[in-house]
Amino acid sequence: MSAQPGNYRYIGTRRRTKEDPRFVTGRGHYVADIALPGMKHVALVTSPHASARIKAIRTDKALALPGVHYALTGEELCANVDPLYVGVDAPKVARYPLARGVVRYAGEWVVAVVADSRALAEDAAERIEIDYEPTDYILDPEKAILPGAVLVHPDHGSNVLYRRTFTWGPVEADFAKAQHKLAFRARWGRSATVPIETFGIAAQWDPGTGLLDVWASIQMPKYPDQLARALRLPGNAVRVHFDVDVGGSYGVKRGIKHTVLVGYLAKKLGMPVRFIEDRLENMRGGDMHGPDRIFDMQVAFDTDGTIHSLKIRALDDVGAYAGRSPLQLGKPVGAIVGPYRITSVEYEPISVLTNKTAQEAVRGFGQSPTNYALETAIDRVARHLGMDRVELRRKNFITRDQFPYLIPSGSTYDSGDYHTVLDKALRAADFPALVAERDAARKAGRLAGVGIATCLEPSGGNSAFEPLFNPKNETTTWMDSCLVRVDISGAVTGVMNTSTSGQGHETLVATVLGEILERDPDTIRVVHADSLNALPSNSPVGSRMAIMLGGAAAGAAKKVKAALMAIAAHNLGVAQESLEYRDGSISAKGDAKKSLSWDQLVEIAHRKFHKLPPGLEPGLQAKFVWEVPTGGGLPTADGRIQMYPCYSFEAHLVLVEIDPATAQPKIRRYLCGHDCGTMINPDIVHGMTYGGIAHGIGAALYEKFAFSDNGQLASQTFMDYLMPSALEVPGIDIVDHCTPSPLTEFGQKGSGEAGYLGAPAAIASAINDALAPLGASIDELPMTPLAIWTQLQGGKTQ
Amino acid sequence: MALELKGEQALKVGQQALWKLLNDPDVLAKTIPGCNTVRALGDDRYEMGLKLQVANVSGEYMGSVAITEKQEPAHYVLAVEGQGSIGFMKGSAAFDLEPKGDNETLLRYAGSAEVGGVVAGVGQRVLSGVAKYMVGRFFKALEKHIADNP
Amino acid sequence: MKAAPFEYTRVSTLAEACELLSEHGGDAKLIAGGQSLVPMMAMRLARPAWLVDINRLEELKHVELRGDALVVGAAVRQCVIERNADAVRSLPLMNRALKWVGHVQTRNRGTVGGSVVHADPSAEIPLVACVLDATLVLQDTSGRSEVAAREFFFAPMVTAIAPEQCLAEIRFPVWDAPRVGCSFEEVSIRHGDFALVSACAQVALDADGKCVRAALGIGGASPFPHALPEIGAMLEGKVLDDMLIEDAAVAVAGLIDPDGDLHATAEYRRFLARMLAMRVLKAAAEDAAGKGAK
Amino acid sequence: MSEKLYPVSITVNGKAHAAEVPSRLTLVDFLRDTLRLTGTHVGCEHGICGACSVILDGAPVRSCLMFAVQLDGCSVTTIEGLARPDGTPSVLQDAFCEAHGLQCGYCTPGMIVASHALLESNPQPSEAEIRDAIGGNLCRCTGYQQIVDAVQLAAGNLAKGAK
Repeated sequence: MSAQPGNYRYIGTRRRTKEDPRFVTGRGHYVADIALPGMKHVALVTSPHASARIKAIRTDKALALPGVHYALTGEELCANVDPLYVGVDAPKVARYPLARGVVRYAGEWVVAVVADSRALAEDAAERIEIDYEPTDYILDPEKAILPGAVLVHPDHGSNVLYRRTFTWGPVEADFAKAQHKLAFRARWGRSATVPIETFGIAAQWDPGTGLLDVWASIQMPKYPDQLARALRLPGNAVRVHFDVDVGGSYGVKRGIKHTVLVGYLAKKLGMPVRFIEDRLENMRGGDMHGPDRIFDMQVAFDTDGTIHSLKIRALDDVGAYAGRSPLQLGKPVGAIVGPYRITSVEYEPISVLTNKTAQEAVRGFGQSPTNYALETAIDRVARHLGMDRVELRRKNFITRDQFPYLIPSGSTYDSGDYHTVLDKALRAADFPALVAERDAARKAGRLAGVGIATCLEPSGGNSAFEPLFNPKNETTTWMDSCLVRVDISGAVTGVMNTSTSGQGHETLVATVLGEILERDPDTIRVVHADSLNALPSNSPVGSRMAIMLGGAAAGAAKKVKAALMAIAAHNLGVAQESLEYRDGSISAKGDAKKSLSWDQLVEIAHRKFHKLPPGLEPGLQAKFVWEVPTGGGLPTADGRIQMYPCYSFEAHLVLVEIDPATAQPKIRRYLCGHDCGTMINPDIVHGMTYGGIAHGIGAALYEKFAFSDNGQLASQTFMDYLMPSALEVPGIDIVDHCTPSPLTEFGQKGSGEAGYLGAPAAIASAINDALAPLGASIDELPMTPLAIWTQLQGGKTQ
Repeated sequence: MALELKGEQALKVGQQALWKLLNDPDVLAKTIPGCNTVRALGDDRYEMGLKLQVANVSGEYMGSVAITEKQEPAHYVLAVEGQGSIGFMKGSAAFDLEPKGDNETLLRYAGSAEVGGVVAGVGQRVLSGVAKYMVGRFFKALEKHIADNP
Repeated sequence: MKAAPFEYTRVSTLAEACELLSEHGGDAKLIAGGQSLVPMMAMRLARPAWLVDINRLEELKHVELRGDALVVGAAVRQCVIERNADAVRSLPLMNRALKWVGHVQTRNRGTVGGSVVHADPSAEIPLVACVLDATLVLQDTSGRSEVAAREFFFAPMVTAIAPEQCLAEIRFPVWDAPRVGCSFEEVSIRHGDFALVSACAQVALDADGKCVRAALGIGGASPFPHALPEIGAMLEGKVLDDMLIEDAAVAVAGLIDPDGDLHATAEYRRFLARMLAMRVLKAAAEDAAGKGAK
Repeated sequence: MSEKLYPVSITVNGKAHAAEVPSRLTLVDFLRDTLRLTGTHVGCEHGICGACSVILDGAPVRSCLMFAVQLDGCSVTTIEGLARPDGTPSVLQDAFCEAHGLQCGYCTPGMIVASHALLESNPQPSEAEIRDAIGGNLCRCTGYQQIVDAVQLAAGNLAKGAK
């Protein structure tokens, strides 16, 4: 099978993107570039305490400064807006943009100041006086679930936001009959994607029309709806502009609390108001921290390497409030056995509140931590049995002929060829040479390790974790849509209905429309509708846009094409079956003289009603709304559900060396075999995969939101929150493979989370392989030089 | 950020005299780095104004000091709390005064402090070095006071 | 993250700068490259009422060999000293240190003097100044005074400079010997970050390969850049064989006073200091020995 | 307490701009808010991420780490000034498009400024030299690979005489 099957003209070919030219010349249009006439600026006063009662707030000194317009407290805001939407059923864990009466983490927003400039707003913020009475706090998630623990939200009665034990298949029987069992703990440290652009929002209220216009750096499903509800406005009183370029998101640009705050201020003050988080606000109170998990893993397997069953307990420290975050324990249900034939699983997700910054969605929505735990389990089984890690994986992989493959938790994997992708990767990396290089380094007295990870990227974003984790939520519709318009000049415009944060959606839509309509994608324009003009969308989450927006664009283009065929058939007097569509022109098969050009067809559609077939609408446009393939069902009573439609696969191979004198790791070689079905634009897919790997390198080795013993976020700046630069990320090789998905138009699967879903596991595997000759291992990310050194000293981490 | 401070300092002054010095608001005002006011509130509690100018970091703090567990002239515990625009500080330290020959006293201290706010979030790397330095400056000032007021 | 308001004066002479400092005392602050000061101002940790800009003072931009020293004006940019032929030839240790200083963009703006007076205990330039026993020349309205680099640094960002003083120049002693070698190494989590620990050494060998002079220092593992003349004394007059170097490295670990932070414990820093001391001494000795072979 | 304003004249992309600014206005805020040249981006405001890189008197610097008032009489080139006079991409900018050396575009102006300065001083850089030159610019999208590819492509095109 080739890297790219299918006979496509534009799809899968290397083509420049539509977006790049504006960005390379500095003509991107980000939220911070928006300057509305008379716009005011917000700065925040945040809590210095992890937990405290607010006894008094005095704003008079701040308001006395010239150019300062308002100081908003939680008392006022909370009385006038509704709580933000919470993903699980926990009504007593109310979350508002500003604290009311109580602060629950250091960095929580307490007062918002509005002034003529951001600098003045900061001057004023310094003059706000707040009396706090510090109260007890809880930081350790394991202690937080014990009886008698300090409660982050006393009204909720517990620090547990969500907890359930799922049993899928004969877990106890499998464990009883297995020849071996092992148990271990693996910990995923709190990190996030930390885009270089912080979250920003500008809002303007027009009392004449009763319309709130919003420009935001947003990647968030149902954002306009959530915003309108919290502000107690009808949905059609909010207009979100999706044509704002978003400077990176990868899940975290949710910003509901920011928007409710700024929307309220804009409406209340009757002035355009803008809030662009500064980096400190972003790091401590932007509520964009990612999963922070302790996995307690048990594996049951036989001497020949057959893995039968898993018990997974995942304790996730979500911080002080619930947003979408508890649901990040839900997505992994859809790929809970990874690429392996494991017949039964017990899964106990526990979502725990602590006095820390709240968690939000991060690239992969909880899948990458789970993959890290799964792959660590595979490596441990191999080590336990003295078996080759590659062989063990090959032995347990689902085979090509077993698809579609139903896993114990109720999801069916669409397609895959894991053996071939791994083999291609091993060949491309010259795996024996890689191992020889490792061994030579070891012989020379250095520490070196080879890492392997073979992981899945569930894609297509159907958000079925919502009904799974919240029985009151019966949402089963996760559509996306596209409108295609051929104007009177014959030019094609695609309308998409959400914002973009670097994924190249304009290129995606243009390529798909061009492919089906056989028009040059470079001539096709793609625009982002605002929320009042938009068709329904669920935004680019869950690696869904190639599948969902791509599918919607294809569907709309096909409708346009069908209209053209109908016009041609009517005017040429030839049955549609006897017509041939080529490059937008339509002619009778075998009779080139009977032909209508694109321009002629368009002209008929727009101007010549008398030539239109009866019943066809004049003009030439079509919309298509597509539901997630396989979407639509509610979970079974035991929590089985089809989570995502398509499953991409990645096989990572890494060579890492550790300097024994300094404990510094260095990645010597990185290769990733990748199968996301048909690639619409290979450069975009490769770019996201490289970026995902770099992000994974950060999570594995460098990045951590570390809290001190008194609940202070100690890594608030880029001096302490360490994202890898070009000097830490090595050159990366990607080997493509294509197993098309049977569920999508072109066989495409998702790739927006590619690389990140396997890189942390692969690097952890390599580090632990390097430490193995010493009998040491690390089961916590990030694997910092300090953690490695501690192992080299024969100690335990922590 | 939690800071741990521990150490000992020999001072050329008798135990009883040192006890007096350490409980004298005027002496504390002169010896605590950056301290510009100390006002007794009674019950061994004081209100203190601090203007810190350590290196490039400057900030004004208002705080309170309380002395507890007094065992004159050998032991007491000092609790300090302060709040300013760049954060807060809260800590306590136990002091033990041990006579050491004639007219010399060994002062042992062991304490910890919590720091919060901007300083804690951005300055974790240097806080403990700066704190040690401040303790050193306090002792230098105390030694000077002792030398100047025999 | 916007600085608190301040008054600004760009001075045209050093004397003018000193007058302003004298007038405003601790409320005024000099700005040269600003690479350390401006972030602190943005976070409002530093809030000078008056900013005195010395960026354009040509009298602080000299780099010249004077006697047995390379004299570097305080406002010489790091990228300038990095490429200056005299500096590269006579002060190779500085050149090696600069490879570890920040990134291209910060070295283009940051100054040698700015790094010294900012006094980060992990910073490379202050460490070089201490190891080479440089002399800092300070100026105020009453004239110039000198202070040894080794007595200048007290604690993180705390130095002997008075609020009314300006660092005018730094005199780095040049070792006038045929076989001088040096090395600078550091461990930071990412390149360009603050060093967890850094180490540098300079040694001079005689014709027989015996060490006639040695200097070593450790950064990031004490509250100030830590020159360790004790180690020099231990090495001088001896052949720098592996055993001696290992002994010296063990001695280094006993002399420093590291603190722990988010990224490294005191114990790890002590270990790194020992390892890096060993590395730089070996590398410096090899560097020096190589010069004899020519 | 209205803020004191300081007159400055700064040449940006070859054009002199006179303005009155508060002393605390950083260069990046001056470019973005006063001149409305929004191609230069704010990422961290503490000198780490490199998104605000501009060329000052020929050398790349971080524009968040200097105040506009300091630059009276200086000459600054921003991303907008690197394009051809008609606004179309330069050889380097074109190479970023060809190699898709970007995704969200936010770090991109800083990356291009750093790479431009590199190629000015070192027209045929090695991969290591490219990585060193952009080592002070953080990117969260690309993993740097296609950025390195783009700079190498540009160097090759420039060597072949592309203008």
